[in-house]
Amino acid sequence: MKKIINRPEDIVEEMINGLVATHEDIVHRVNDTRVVARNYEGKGKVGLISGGGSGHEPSHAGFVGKGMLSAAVCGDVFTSPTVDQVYEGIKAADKGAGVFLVIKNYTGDVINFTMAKEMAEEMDNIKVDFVITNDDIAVEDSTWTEGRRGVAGTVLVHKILGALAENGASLEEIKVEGERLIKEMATLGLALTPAIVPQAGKPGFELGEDEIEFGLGIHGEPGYRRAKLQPSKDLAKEFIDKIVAELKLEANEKVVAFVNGLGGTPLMEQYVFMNDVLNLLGEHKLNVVRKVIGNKMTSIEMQGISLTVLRVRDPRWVDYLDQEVKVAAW
Amino acid sequence: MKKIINRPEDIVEEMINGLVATHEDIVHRVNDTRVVARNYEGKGKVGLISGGGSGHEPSHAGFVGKGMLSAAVCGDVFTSPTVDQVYEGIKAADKGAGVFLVIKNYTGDVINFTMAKEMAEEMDNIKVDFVITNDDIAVEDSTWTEGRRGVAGTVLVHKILGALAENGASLEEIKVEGERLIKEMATLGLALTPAIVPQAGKPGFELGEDEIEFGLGIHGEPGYRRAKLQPSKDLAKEFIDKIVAELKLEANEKVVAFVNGLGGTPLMEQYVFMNDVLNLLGEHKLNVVRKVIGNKMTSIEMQGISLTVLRVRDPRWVDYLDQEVKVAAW
Amino acid sequence: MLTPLAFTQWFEQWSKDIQTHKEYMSDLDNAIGDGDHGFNMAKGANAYAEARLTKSDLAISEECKLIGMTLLSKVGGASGPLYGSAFLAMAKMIGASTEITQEQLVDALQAGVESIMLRGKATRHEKTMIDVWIPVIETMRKQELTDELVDQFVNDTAPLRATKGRAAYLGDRSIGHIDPGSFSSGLLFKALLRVM
Amino acid sequence: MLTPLAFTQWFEQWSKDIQTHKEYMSDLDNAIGDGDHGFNMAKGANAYAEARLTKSDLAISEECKLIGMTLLSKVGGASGPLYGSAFLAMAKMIGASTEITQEQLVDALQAGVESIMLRGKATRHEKTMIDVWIPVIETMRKQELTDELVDQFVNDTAPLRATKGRAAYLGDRSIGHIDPGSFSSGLLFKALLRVM
Ligand SMILES: Nc1ncnc2c1ncn2[C@@H]1O[C@H](COP(=O)(O)OP(=O)(O)O)[C@@H](O)[C@H]1O
Ligand SMILES: Nc1ncnc2c1ncn2[C@@H]1O[C@H](COP(=O)(O)OP(=O)(O)O)[C@@H](O)[C@H]1O
Ligand SMILES: [Mg+2]
Ligand SMILES: [Mg+2]
Ligand SMILES: [Mg+2]
Ligand SMILES: [Mg+2]
Repeated sequence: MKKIINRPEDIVEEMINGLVATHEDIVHRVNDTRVVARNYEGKGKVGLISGGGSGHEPSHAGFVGKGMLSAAVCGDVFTSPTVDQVYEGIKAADKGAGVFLVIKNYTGDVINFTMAKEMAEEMDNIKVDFVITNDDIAVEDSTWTEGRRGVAGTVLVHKILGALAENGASLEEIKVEGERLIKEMATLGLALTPAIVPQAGKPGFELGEDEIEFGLGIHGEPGYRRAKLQPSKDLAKEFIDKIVAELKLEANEKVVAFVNGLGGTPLMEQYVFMNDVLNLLGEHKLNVVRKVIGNKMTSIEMQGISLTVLRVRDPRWVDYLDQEVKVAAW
Repeated sequence: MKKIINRPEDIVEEMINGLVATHEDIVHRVNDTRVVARNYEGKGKVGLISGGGSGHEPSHAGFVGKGMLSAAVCGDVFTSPTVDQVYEGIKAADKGAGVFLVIKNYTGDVINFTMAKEMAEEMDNIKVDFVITNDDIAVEDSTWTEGRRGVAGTVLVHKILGALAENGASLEEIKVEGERLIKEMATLGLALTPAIVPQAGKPGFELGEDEIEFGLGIHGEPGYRRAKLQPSKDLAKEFIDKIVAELKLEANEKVVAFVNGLGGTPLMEQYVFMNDVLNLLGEHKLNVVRKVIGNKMTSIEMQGISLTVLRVRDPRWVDYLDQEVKVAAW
Repeated sequence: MLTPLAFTQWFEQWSKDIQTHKEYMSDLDNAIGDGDHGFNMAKGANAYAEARLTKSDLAISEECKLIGMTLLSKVGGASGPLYGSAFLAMAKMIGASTEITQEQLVDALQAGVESIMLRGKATRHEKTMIDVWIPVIETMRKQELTDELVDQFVNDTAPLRATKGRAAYLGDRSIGHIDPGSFSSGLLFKALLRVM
Repeated sequence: MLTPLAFTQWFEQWSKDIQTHKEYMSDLDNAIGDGDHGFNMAKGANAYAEARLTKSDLAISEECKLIGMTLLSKVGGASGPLYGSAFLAMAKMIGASTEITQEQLVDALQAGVESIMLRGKATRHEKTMIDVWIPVIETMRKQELTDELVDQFVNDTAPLRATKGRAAYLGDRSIGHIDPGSFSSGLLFKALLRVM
């Protein structure tokens, strides 16, 4: 394992300290917690909270700030934060209008966030509601199982709900919009190399010299198929065919295309992939009204990429995407 | 070689197309050239141009836009752009007040950029001036040799001179400020893994499982020392001791600290490293007035990091760093 | 009758066994999850040992509450709050009792597993720790629990197809692997057998 | 006397030889530079071959100008503009002449290397292509140039310590490696010997 770190067990602490020192104009750390909160929060505004395991930087703390999140709760690497840390986050974000949680669909996240919600409601009378993102269509959806994983699409949820909250929307309005949003997005990812969790010290899985894995999750959870490395065009086509079918996208519909780097894949490749994505979406006669690119929801140093497509059901979603923010990483 | 690309020979073309499509609100491609130029450019404003080999994304095109560069000229991967492409860039950026070139100190870049300058002066009567950045103190400086390489510090030059240009400074003023700036900055980098130039298909050098190289350039040029992997603290100390000595920094001086990821190193590690950097600069009693972090001057997928320190000789430099921009990647 | 001391010994024994098997449990989790179960539980076990140092003369329910709160507040992931809520439910059920019978203990464990099922929205045969807790409780009621049976319940999770937890994303490929949470629950119940 | 045809053949031969040795030249560059010299030159050679297709009946200076402009506008890096400016300087020196003597050729080459030295701010013994051009020109003046001598000049760059170009960053570690640009210049002059 080659990493620029000190002791693996200190990585999250030191990362948070580095992060809040770097972006001290935007965020601070809530004392004695794993919570990164924004410096200025409007009175009477709904607090918006996200979080999860660390190792997805800039998610989630990089999206804390005016126009996006009120606070992010940082768990250990790839491990959901604990109930009491989420509870601290809720308390920090509450300005009287309630707190809204954006939870990625993983057992740990769902349990810890919802237990924290109950605590805040019972002990502090804070109104809390949430949405559970589940945009990863690599895994079949079913009400009998865990359902789909929440991955990069979550970042678009942060941006759009963040704008809404900034503009003074109520907890109920945010809930409604959140539920609408998650139905209109789909993501697929692929990996070229595995990530190494610092405490484990070895890769979570192995891939041959010319092998890739389609549908891999952001914690190295296995995907739907291993295959030989292929040209970017073909990778893009595999994803777009599946996403277009899943969302039942039709000609002339407006969409947002979001190419996300998993951490080790350079921007150069992301732009090449985006070029193919846009060509193919064009062939489907889809109207790509906004493009988002970069390492936003990463998986430590994993080489790989994901594609998220959001159908623009509501033209205001584009305005919310465009709305100015002051965060480290949008 | 595992990369998300199509044919290696098309990578730069496709990357540029992906880039201008993604950021169409900010930049466009000048027809039939390798020039990415900003959409809106003030009349009578000095044009600011940078560029070089590709593979350093988001440098340089990601810094084109209001408040920073007027245009970026994209060479092949790790290869300086040709004279005529730089010349096209100069013509695109000229709005009557002259054009200023930020050149990184490499033989190829210097020759191609200065020949293009001569062409523009002779054939189009455009006033052109330039600065040659040489912040990499890994290589000994000497007027008899190539001197030092231009690396990540160049991004700070773009930001500060970009603000100056945006505020209406003259070509002469920008030249003066550029020359002052490059004297006050020093950079050191290190690599954990090599980069693979797509056309070469194999790494430019090899490093053992637990080996790192200090002082490596952004094109995989050899550094000053190979060593065993060390804790982040120790890496930071090695760099800071050298930089403090080189710049002769003294207690209570104001500095900017810029931790740059080389492409394959996740933000998590960059924050850990920044945490160590800030602690050590604190021990030197230096006043770190601004911190910059992220993958800004990369070396394709290389894992590694660089540290740039800029002494704030002029308080306005901080204002220029803070000044708002509309670019893809600042 | 189980005394407070038995509970202390139980949890201390479990903590030690978790440390011993932490790499193995993470390897199990690597195969069908994200490879952290051993580290998660070890972190919890450490935190419990530390928290225990500053306490003395705890009643049974306080002992359960201590380990429950520790797991809840230090472990994270899925296992932390699930184990945490199980021990808190047990504490509630045991209440002020200074000593409890084996029957009362089984009732408390039943309350614990119900809390896990509620929080995890899971039932039996979904390849989770529940698949150890339920048969263990059934067998304990008949006073027939042995180490061998615990191991068998743990191993019986291997042929199951996961429908809850991270392993569910593997679908059929989860078959053939032991569920890591079931293994750590197996350690819990074998530790219990040693103090009973 | 050298005819325009000889120049065409010269550059075509060089282009072919560059293609043949492109991997080797990139390997040389890998050792002490950034590993692209072969690819850079091959790109230029291809572009020249293509540009040549659409032209016919070029005068000598036009031929030099064509290859010079092509290298200048297609190759980039250090070698593109250096070679480019050398050929443009040669074109200028040769002017309207329809045929030139070997002496005139040597004068043109001299103008070429001076342009390289000006652009590259380099002199002899800095481990660059100049270290092949200068001795080649000296030997040609004496009409003593052979393939073997060209190879020797190329190999003589190996013991030098680079003070210009990317290899300069290696300092002493550049010693012992052949300079890639010197190798491509060696190909240039060996191709010239074949058409003279
Ligand atoms: N929904 C659930 N209900 C009950 N137990 C579960 C559930 N999800 C996961 N588990 C248990 O938790 C274990 C995984 O714990 P751990 O690896 O620590 O957390 P995470 O899955 O968040 O990484 C699984 O092996 C399983 O026994
Ligand atoms: N300043 C210079 N003067 C003369 N020749 C030079 C100079 N710098 C480099 N060269 C020549 O250029 C060659 C490298 O060319 P190439 O690899 O194509 O460009 P780059 O160094 O930009 O990658 C060197 O081997 C050397 O012969
Ligand atoms: Mg986990
Ligand atoms: Mg080069
Ligand atoms: Mg796990
Ligand atoms: Mg080279």
